[in-house]
Amino acid sequence: MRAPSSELPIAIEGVSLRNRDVTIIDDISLVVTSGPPTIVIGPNGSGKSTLIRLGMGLVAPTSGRVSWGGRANGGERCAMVFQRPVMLRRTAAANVAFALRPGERNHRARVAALLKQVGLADLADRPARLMSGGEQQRLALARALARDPEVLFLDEPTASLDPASTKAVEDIVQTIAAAGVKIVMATHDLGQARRLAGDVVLLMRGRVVERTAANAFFAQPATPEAAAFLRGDLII
Amino acid sequence: MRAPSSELPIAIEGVSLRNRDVTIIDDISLVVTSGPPTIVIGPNGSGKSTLIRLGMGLVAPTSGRVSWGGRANGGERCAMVFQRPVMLRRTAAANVAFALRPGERNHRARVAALLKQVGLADLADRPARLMSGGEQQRLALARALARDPEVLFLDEPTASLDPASTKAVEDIVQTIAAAGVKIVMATHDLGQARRLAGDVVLLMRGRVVERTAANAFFAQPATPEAAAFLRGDLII
Amino acid sequence: QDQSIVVASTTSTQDSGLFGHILPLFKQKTGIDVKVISQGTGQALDTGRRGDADVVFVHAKAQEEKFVAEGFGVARHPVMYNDFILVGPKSNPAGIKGSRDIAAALKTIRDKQVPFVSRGDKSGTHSAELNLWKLANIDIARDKGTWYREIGQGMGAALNTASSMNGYVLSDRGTWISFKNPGDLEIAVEGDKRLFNQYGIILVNPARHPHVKKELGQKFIDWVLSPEGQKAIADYKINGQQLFFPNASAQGA
Amino acid sequence: MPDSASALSLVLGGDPTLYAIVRLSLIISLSAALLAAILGFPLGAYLALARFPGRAFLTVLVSAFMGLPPVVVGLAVYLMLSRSGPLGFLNLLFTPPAMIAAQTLLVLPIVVALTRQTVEDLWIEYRDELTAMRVGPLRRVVTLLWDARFSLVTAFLAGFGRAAAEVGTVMIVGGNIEGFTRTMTTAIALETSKGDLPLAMGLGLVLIVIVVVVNALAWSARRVGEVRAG
Amino acid sequence: MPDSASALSLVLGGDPTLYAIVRLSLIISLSAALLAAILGFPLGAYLALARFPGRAFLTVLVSAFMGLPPVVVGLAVYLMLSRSGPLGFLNLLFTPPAMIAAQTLLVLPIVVALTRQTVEDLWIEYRDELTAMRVGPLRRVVTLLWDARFSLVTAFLAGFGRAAAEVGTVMIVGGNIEGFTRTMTTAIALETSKGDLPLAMGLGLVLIVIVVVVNALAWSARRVGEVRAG
Ligand SMILES: Nc1ncnc2c1ncn2[C@@H]1O[C@H](COP(=O)(O)OP(=O)(O)OP(=O)(O)O)[C@@H](O)[C@H]1O
Ligand SMILES: Nc1ncnc2c1ncn2[C@@H]1O[C@H](COP(=O)(O)OP(=O)(O)OP(=O)(O)O)[C@@H](O)[C@H]1O
Ligand SMILES: [Mg+2]
Ligand SMILES: [Mg+2]
Repeated sequence: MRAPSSELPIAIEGVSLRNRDVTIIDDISLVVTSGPPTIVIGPNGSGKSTLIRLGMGLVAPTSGRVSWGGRANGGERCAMVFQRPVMLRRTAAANVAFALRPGERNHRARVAALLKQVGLADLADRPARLMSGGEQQRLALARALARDPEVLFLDEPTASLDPASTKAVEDIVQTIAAAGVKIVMATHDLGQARRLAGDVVLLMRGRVVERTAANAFFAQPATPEAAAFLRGDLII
Repeated sequence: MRAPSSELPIAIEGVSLRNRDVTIIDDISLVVTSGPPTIVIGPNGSGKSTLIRLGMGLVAPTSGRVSWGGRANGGERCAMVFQRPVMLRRTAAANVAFALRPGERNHRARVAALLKQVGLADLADRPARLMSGGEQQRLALARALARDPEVLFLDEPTASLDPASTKAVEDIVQTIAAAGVKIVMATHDLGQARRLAGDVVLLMRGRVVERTAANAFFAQPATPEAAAFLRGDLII
Repeated sequence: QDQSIVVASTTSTQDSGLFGHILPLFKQKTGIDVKVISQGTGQALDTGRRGDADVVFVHAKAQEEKFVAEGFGVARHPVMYNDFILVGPKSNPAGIKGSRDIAAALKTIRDKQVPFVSRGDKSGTHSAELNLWKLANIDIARDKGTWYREIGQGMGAALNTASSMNGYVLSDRGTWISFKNPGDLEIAVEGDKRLFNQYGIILVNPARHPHVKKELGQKFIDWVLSPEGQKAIADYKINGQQLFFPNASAQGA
Repeated sequence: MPDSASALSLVLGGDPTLYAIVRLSLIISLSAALLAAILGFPLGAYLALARFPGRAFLTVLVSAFMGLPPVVVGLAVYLMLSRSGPLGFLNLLFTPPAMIAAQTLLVLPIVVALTRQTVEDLWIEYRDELTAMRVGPLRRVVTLLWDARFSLVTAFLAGFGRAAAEVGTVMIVGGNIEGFTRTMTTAIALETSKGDLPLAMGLGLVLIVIVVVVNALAWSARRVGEVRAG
Repeated sequence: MPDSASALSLVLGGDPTLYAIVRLSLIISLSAALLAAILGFPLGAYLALARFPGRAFLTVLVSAFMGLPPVVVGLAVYLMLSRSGPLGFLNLLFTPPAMIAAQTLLVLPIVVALTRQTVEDLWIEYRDELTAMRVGPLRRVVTLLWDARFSLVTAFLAGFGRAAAEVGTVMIVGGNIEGFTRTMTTAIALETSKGDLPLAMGLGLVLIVIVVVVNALAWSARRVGEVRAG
């Protein structure tokens, strides 16, 4: 059963986030609408994870506002894979089952299907906290998919994955994006960004430096910072 | 002051590691000697992290034995960057200072130099646990370097780094390797493996599938599994 | 030099407030601090036996004489007496109000199985109670039922318990007069001379425990037994009622 | 309670009076600790998770109430249950249920405060994930309690220890009535006031052995659970 | 202690006797809790970290000793310090130092057991890093205690609460001597046995207020520390 109200557009309006003297997010305005994946790139510490957490409603901005489909309290149908996912102290299968909507039918079949989708079918009964880094990251993806989200935030979801798994996850992303799920994804893999992006957001020092359609961005970055970043120059 | 006895060679002899019915490492024999970096590659869950933990002496094998320079209790001069580094509840600088040998001279200067080396000079006073994923990973590297190790184990140390930082870390690795530090590094980035490797260990399902000099490995993998892995085919 | 002695005494003397009245007078005269430990009678004698007190001040004549006979005390001196009273509910469930015959009253209580609270702690008061049952020709060990509650606590707790159970309890008059939670209780039986309660004072034997402060302790005993000390005891009153009756000079007390 | 000083023979001899007292002590302190756990685990977890005005104050209060004097708790319950008190009609004074109730009150803040701390430490780790999964308040409490269950054994045992050891509330509310509300601790206090210190110490050792056995059982259960959970 | 029933006026009126008793109570329970923390934090951390034969047994024992009956601890210390006991020559019986020592013994297992649990939970997170850094046993203990310091406030407060509230050990070892070893809890017990329940309750409330104040101070200190640590 779908909730009647959509989470989109997610509107981030004049948002800043400060912790004492550190400005983490510096007056960002950004609207996320339905469509192909939005890819967030930028150097370490530029604020990608923080921006995603703001978009999920996990932190409240120090100033500015965030809204989901026009509502100040939304994000019910958003899901997320964290950069460092935390596994509950249970088996892989139980972690996925935990994320399913309560009362969902075919509980066990769905858990099995989700584990299979991320290539963990054989590890269903393994305590999640004992799993390898890459296994945990994939389990976190299965958990997020279990929530059947309208918007899916992915924070470097393939950072610990082997090449084949990375490819598999990219396929999943493309499939669900085609099925209408809005993807917002941070990554350091520029090849991956190129392969998946509908549009690109480049963050630096907590600010949006550039936001353009993917083709335009990779063909001809508008700012010198973007060009330098794409070249892989040290810019921090 | 250097300890008189060397940690090398690290000899892993007929080592298996099992947890109840799961075989994590399956009868591996491997000798790590001084020389250019040894790169460990393999799919998620193949046992890379576990192998490194065995080499650090963090886990005892279920069968077989591990020795450092011939001693069963060694590894004093080994250091490590974990796949998911844990930050102490202190500032970045204090985390590095913690890892310095007690009684080290020029304490503060060394901390500053190490932070600068990993590009965190500006964040010295930030509580380490609030730092971004990539920042934490670089801080963990600084902490490992602070121990001035003879052998340095790196478990996917650039997984969360932006392209420029990845390049910087690769440079550090090459510099210290040239200075005589033995590097053992797990990575999923095959380009990186190519750039850094002296020799390559390919793990699958807890076994060593191939161990060869880097040139040979990338030019002509000896096994079909290695070839498939290099192509990025799903093989789990 | 440390001008203080330790006196092991019973809860009844402490709870009645007697020490609060006489000790300042003694201190004023001699400069000696008296540290009172109030314990059950058995425990107080045990404290003396171990040499942890200099003076023992209790009310259980037989046990006191045994204490001296075994060489733990120098000599036992009678100090004062008060009397026991039988306290019970105003509603007079046993119909014994105003009686002066404690044995008959106890018999009635036993026959009607009216709640009765016993200290049950081997204290002086408890020993006196057991004696009274014997005088009434009752084998309480055999006859006790749910009506007979042995609570193993001090006098105050026994009164508190009787007050909330609406039962009878044997109390010393001093504690009763100073007791602040009488509830529906009042005196049911008093004035029987079998309800006599004698206090004695003993110096712990320095031959047994050389560290005992025998001079200071003896000074305290001498003062308590002196006309001045005896007057101080007689002067202690609550609501105009005298609690203790000095009788240091009485023979055989 | 026999009045002999032969504590050892009494303790070892399986005296039926002693057995009854041990039984009552165990029933009362285990019941109180269990009740306090049933109430205190969710309350402690709620206090760790919820954000409401006055939460800091409540946290301090609960932590302070770990220092509730048993005698005061006993008196408060006593005044409630006494004939002239508001609950006097229940006729519960000087009965085991009253003792259980009073001890539950005494132990509850301990369980709540320790649970709060344990759950809060885990919550720091779980907060983002559970919030991102939009897990509701009730389910958060359940999830955190379940995942912290092995650490919470210590909170339970702290509560049980307090209940088993304390004498103030059971003495006042129970009255130390022989054969009815006399527990190990009140018996020990009684023997002490009789001056029979060897017997008191002997009973004390019996009590300690009992508490050790309960703790060993709880730890074994925890161990089994941990092994099964992997 | 004035014997009037006007508990309120006594409590509010800043009675000097009351003040002295409050002061002694605070000194004794704070000293005991501090001593127990100084000894118990490292012991608890050691117990969490070290692996040695009998560790499981010791863990159970410490956890069980949270249930040491105060009267038994009091008696044990009493028998040690008694003139006829091995430490009688110290002449400490019925003095505040003896009360502090006895309470420290009582509270120590609580602090050790709770510290053990807290440090063990943190150790699970830190184990690999600290082992990889070849941090020696002593430094591990220091590091874990330091990094768990905010959570350990609860362990300290649990110990303080027990010390402030208990009456058994201070009564037996201190003797409840007026103006010398009378504490809040022994005064409450005395007033209860005198039947002056309102005064006993009033003193109880004073004690609770004091404990709340100490807790509020500890929590504020913790809060300040947390903010400074970021
Ligand atoms: N609570 C906080 N207090 C102070 N500084 C913070 C806090 N949270 C984050 N920061 C800082 O804000 C910056 C942005 O952090 P964020 O995690 O969003 O970066 P990121 O773009 O995701 O980096 P990475 O690529 O390394 O994951 C970092 O420099 C980090 O140290
Ligand atoms: N204690 C354990 N009990 C059971 N299984 C374990 C345990 N530790 C690791 N494993 C399993 O052993 C396998 C190897 O784990 P390891 O972390 O070494 O993999 P890895 O090669 O580092 O993977 P990744 O690339 O994802 O980091 C994984 O499948 C993991 O689930
Ligand atoms: Mg990030
Ligand atoms: Mg790994």
